[in-house]
Amino acid sequence: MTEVLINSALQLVLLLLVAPLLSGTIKTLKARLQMRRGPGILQSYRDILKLLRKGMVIPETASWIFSAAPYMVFGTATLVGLMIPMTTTHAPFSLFGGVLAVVYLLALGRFFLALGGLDTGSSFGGLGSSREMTISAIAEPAMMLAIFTVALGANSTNLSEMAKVAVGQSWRFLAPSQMLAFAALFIVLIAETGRIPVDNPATHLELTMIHEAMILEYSGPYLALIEWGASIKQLVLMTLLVNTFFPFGLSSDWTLQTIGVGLAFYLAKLLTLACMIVLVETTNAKLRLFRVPELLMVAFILGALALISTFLF
Amino acid sequence: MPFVPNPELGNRIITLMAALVLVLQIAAVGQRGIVSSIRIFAVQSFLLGAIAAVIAYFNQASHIYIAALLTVFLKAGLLPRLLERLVEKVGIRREIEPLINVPLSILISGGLTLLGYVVAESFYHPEETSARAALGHNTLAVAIALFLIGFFVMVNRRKALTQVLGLLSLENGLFLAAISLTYGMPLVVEIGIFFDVLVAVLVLGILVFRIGETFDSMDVSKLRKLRE
Amino acid sequence: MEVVNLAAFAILLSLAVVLVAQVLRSGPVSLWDGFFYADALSALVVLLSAFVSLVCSIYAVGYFRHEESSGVLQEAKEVGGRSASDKLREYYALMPFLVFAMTLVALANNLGILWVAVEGTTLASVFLVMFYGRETSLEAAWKYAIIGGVGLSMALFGTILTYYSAYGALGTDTLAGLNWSVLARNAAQFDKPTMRLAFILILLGYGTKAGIAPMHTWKPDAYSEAPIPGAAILATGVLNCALYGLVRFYILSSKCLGPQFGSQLLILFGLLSMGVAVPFILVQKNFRRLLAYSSIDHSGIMVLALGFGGPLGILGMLLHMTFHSVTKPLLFFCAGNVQQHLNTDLFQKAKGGLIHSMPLTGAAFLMVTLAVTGSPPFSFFQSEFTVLRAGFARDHFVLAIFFVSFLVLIFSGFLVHITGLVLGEDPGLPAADMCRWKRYSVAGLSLVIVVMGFWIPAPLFRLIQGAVGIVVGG
Amino acid sequence: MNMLSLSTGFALSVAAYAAGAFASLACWRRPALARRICCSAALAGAVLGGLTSVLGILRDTPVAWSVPSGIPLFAYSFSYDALAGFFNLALAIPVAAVSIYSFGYLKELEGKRNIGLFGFLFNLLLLSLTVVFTAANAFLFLIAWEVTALTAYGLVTFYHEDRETRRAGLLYVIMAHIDAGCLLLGFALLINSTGSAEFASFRPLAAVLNGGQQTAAFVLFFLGFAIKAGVIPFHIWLPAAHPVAPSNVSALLSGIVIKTGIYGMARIFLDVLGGVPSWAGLLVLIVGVVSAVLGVLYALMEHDLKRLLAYHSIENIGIILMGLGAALIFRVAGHPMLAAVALVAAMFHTLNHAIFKSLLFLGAGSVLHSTGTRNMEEMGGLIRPMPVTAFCFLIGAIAISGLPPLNGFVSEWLTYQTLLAGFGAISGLRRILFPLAGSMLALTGALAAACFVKAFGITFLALPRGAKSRNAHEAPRTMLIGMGWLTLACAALGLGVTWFLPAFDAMTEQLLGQRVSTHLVTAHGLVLSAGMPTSGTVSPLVIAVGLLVLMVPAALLVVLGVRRFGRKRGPVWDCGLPGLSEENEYTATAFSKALRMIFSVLYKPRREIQAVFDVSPYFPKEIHFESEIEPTFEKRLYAPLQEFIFRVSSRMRTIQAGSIHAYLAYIFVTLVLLLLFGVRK
Repeated sequence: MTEVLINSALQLVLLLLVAPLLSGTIKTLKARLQMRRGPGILQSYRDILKLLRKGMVIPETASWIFSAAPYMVFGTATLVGLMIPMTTTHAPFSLFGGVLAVVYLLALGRFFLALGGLDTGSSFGGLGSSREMTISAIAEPAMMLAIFTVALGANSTNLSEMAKVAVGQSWRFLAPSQMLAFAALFIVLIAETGRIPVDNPATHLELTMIHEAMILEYSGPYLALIEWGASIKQLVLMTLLVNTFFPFGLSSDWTLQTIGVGLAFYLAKLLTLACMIVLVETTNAKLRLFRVPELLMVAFILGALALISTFLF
Repeated sequence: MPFVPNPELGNRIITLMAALVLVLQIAAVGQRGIVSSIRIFAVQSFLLGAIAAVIAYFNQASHIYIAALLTVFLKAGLLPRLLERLVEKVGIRREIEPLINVPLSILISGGLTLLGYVVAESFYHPEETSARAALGHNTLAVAIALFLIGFFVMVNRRKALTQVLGLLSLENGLFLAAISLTYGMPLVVEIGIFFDVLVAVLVLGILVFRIGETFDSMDVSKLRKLRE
Repeated sequence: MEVVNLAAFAILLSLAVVLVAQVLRSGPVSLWDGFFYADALSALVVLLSAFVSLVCSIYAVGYFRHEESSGVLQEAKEVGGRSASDKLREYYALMPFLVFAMTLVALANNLGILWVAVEGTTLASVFLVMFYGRETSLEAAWKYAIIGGVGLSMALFGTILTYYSAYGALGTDTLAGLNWSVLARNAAQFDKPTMRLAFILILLGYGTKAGIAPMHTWKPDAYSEAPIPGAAILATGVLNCALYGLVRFYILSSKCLGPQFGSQLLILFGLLSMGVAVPFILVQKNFRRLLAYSSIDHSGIMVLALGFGGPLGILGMLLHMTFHSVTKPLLFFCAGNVQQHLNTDLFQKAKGGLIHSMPLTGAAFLMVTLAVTGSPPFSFFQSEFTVLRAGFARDHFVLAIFFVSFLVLIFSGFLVHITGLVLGEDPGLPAADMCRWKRYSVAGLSLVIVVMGFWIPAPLFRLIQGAVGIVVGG
Repeated sequence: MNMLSLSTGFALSVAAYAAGAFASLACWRRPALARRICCSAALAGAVLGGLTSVLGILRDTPVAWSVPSGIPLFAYSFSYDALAGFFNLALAIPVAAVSIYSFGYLKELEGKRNIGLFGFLFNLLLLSLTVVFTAANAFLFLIAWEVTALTAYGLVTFYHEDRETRRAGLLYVIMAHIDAGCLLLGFALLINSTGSAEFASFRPLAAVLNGGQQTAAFVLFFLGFAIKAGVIPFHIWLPAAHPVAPSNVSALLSGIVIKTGIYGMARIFLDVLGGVPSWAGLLVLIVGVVSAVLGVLYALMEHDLKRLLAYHSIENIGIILMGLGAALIFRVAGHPMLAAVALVAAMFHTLNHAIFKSLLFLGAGSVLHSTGTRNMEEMGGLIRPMPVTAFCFLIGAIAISGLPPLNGFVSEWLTYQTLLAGFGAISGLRRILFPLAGSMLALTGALAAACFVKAFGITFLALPRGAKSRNAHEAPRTMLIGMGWLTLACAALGLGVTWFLPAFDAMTEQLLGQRVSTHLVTAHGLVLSAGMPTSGTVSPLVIAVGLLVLMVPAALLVVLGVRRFGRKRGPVWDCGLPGLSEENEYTATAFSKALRMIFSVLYKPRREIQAVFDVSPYFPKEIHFESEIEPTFEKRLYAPLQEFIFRVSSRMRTIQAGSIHAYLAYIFVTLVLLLLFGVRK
């Protein structure tokens, strides 16, 4: 019991700290790749702190749903964070919810965020919610297929179990099924975290924005919670990707240096994945909204292929 | 020693008369005038009565005499009279063109006669060589033919009255079958049947009369209000 | 006259009950050295005819009083050339004769007399059909009389041939030669080809009377022209008589030729009738003709059941006959009330929403529609389910599917029409005047129908089973 | 003792319903009294039935008894086993809520409608449902089955003045009759091969029937039950009939009446037939997937609140069938354990759907009750005038979207686990179907979430979109109590699932010979596991607590921030237009636009826009926009069929053309033919 608490406390700290760092890093890398100086990797911390220290404006039209949304987003993201293994194979909460719980908890957060968007009564909010729900909906099957491929390999939907199995056979990621699944899940990651070519986190242009449109009316601490939650969600998804497919260095015991090693490996893996994302973002243009389904269909096909290839090879 | 009538001879006579009846029937098919077809029917019925009498005589089946008398009295006497009266009342004497023209109708009647023989064939038991069987074999064919042709007349003719005539001649077929096959039905039944036929004709007569005065035409093919 | 009728039929019903009791207690009863003969089958038919005639005469009182007050009878006068009261007298005189004939059909031992009695019902009912003396009723009467006449002469021919086929075996030409009680005993030695032909003619003949397709064509006309109570009796009592005759000869033929020969024909005609009824029920302008087609469908069901044969089939048929005689009159009564209320029998002239102006009739109409289309909990479901089982027992899987799909189609057609008539927004008609005769007959009969869905009197069931025994084994 | 109390309890609840039916009919002239009788009788019946069902669920051996019927053909024989008990529970919970709700809901009908008749039909419906779930005799089952359909028809067409209502009702009752016909044939087949109508006599049947008969039986029963359950493509009656009924009835129709189809499948396929060929199981699974996905896709396009909910019933039936199909497959494949888990998933989702769908319909009912419209485009902002209703509806929405930690999530989670396990358990290429079905389930869930964001957001949030919703008012207390009870049930079954699971043991024991609750629960009943070691675990309770705990620091941050830097209410950014008004609010149609375009292959949407321009071609004075999607099944499947039938009928009517000569000719030809037939040797 106690070590569960300690473990989760540690992981919680890790989550809350690494998440903004990661998004900051991505911003900076992107800037550098585009020959700009960029804001520096600590920018996200500064943003959150600044927002927390601002007064907030709540739309006259909004109801309590509007205020509930930030808490739900933040809460679900962090809770999910406790369910996936980051540096060790033992995720503190893995017993209380596997990958299905992860997906559905994120969906719960999204559900409330979309309601918050509608609650303002401005058409931007509705537009954002509509697009967000649509894209996540058609992203879902692909994600599930990809995850199932891994889960079936481990025959468990429990992330720690999956990690353990992965650690056990660490060259498995070379199997075509794993590769295909990874590709599928990567596309889904792009879509879920609202990055180019699906969404552009940096824009506030009505025609293109999705996530930003939803949270247009949020300000001050609420906005801080949402941004923070979003970055945690991004971290969680990326962790899911790196740790289920490339379980190197995941420590399976509690000695200090294994954890240290695990942490180092973990950050390194995140960095590489971040680099991939940056690469994709800079080399692609944003798709028109109705081209996105085609992209996700590709992801779905990849997932299906992955599934089939599990018992072809 | 008393004179024993020879059934063989009887059969010959009966068969001959039956054939005559059939001819009359076919003649009725070709007939246009209403009154004359009534007359034909009367003669036909009279012949049937005669057949009944002959059978009664040759087989000492005394109760058939009653049937014979009834036939002659009712079908050859009373009914034709009634019908002619009706014709007077309604005042329509000629049948208009039947649905199928006369030559073809006669051809069909021939076909029906053939069918009658085919059907009767199936009853013929060569092993049973009694006079009755042979007689049955011939007259049944005629009876069925009468029945079918009478039916055909009903299908074919447009006038209410001629349909009634068709019905009556059709029943003549039955009568022929009854007397020749089984030397008549049980008497009560006979009487009942006769009574019924009489009433039926009366009812139909009333109807014909009503139709006549309501539609001032006897053409039943014009009665087509009740339809889907 | 009303009183006389009511009293007479009440007495008849009680006598019928006595007869039933007698038969149940001590087997077949016969009178006048076997001129009259009553076994369970005939007792059942007598009971049903008596019941029907009583119910109808109760309703008739209300019906004709309304006709008289609304002057419909005076209209009839111009054609009929008689005054309204004469018309009434005509009806009340015809009705007992018709009922007498119906009773005689069931009680006569001699098949010839049976035929005579059936012919008698026809003659009486022809007058019923032309009761209103309109052009259409003359037309209907003519078609009825001619087609019925042809049919019956076929039946007579069949009877003669039966006599002939028995002649060889019995060799008697006394009265007993056509007595059922005699024939049934030695049907086995009858001359087979003759019997075959005889049965065909009987099937066509009594089939015409029962309105089996393709001899059904007179039915819609006759039923839609006759006064409602008369039509109700035609659709139930007279129908039963025709079927009764058919059953008697079916027994002979199945004893002589084996069940196979008769069955195949009966099944064919039964399904054909049901099938023929379907399109006319689906697309129908006139709710009284709708009723006629429903009775074609029901006679089809009964014939089909007879064809399936076996204890189940026969049980199904007789149950169906019983339920039909109880249920059908109500359908006619409701139709009659609606017609008298709206002075039309066309759907599109009736605006719908009758439930507002005539709640009792409307409700009863809906209920009896469900009942007559054989949906549970009403009693037809039991008989139809039994028939279905009989069909399965004979491995007629495909036929069973046809049977059920016809039932479903008919249900749909009926419900669409009747709900369209009864439900809907209030067209603003005045409340219908329902004198108590009409009310009681409708309400009472509805009650009987509901109860019958859940409870069949044990003696009645015993009677039916006795009848089944006669058809199957006896 | 137990069995005695059980049969008496059953008898009492039935008696309560019957009494309610006839009493309320009897005093139809006094509406207030009729209303009280109707509702309290239903409540009493539900409570008694619920208690009885608890007894029944816990019994390991079925209790069978038989009542002599007035019809010599058969006896009323009942058998109260765990399955019956479970469905009676699934009946009792919503009925209790609905009957409390109706106290308030029917009040406004007093004087306007015949409440006595309503009470009669309502209680009779409940009665027949109870009998359907406990009948152990084909006759009795069919009778109760049809009575259910007829009474439901009566309730659907309760507002029969409306044309649409009448048409919907007819469609419903005709489809119901078709399915009754299929069942009739199916039972006739079984009875024919055993000679008795008792379910008990069918038990050894799988051996008796030959292959063809088994196929026939399966097809007939599947058709019958699928039509009743509103499975695509037999669903067309459902979105037509459920919305037009009074809302408390819609709740029952969607909540429990369509579940009789599920009950039938469980009873016949698992219990009576004792298993069906594996292709049949696959068929059920696939049909389930199709219904789930198409159902939710059609729901997304609706902006009639009740029609939307009706389509979601189709979706959830699909989800249930996934579990049931898996159970059938596993049973044949010889994995009773897995089959039991799958069955638990299916049955648990059945119960959950019964609860949250009734809840949602009741919510829609009170919205309709206070705004007088079913059209979401005229609603909005209702959360302020009717907060309690809004909250209950929100809970229902979360539950039906399968979001944690509520009951919908749990049963969908179990379904996922079943499907995943199927991949390992079944051999051959067909096992690929299981994960694919899983992914389709994911799609369904996500789309459902989207749909309920729309349903709740457009209905309750933002500004009112019309006068009707501007002066809306909260529903009367009884209605709120009814909804609150179901809301509690949603939460309880979600959080406390591990304590509820033993309720399935007796059922799975009887149907599959397995008790699974112990395998499904680990960590001292805190955690739900998927039955197999290391297969996957989840704990709704911990999730709920964790969420709350994690929100605390967030809340602290916000509170501190607000305390120091203040918060104020301000206008919404309106792009500089003069104030935000309902015109520039987002609409339901707009919300589903994206999906409409993505799935246009399926919807074949049709839209037309007419703009009236005043001065400049850039600022239209007014715009008429209308958009509709093609009702594929009605248009491509049912309309042609109906059209064909009627064409044939009209053609056949010419045989009755009124010519007596034709009539005589028919007979003549028949005679000649038969004579020839008769003489052939």
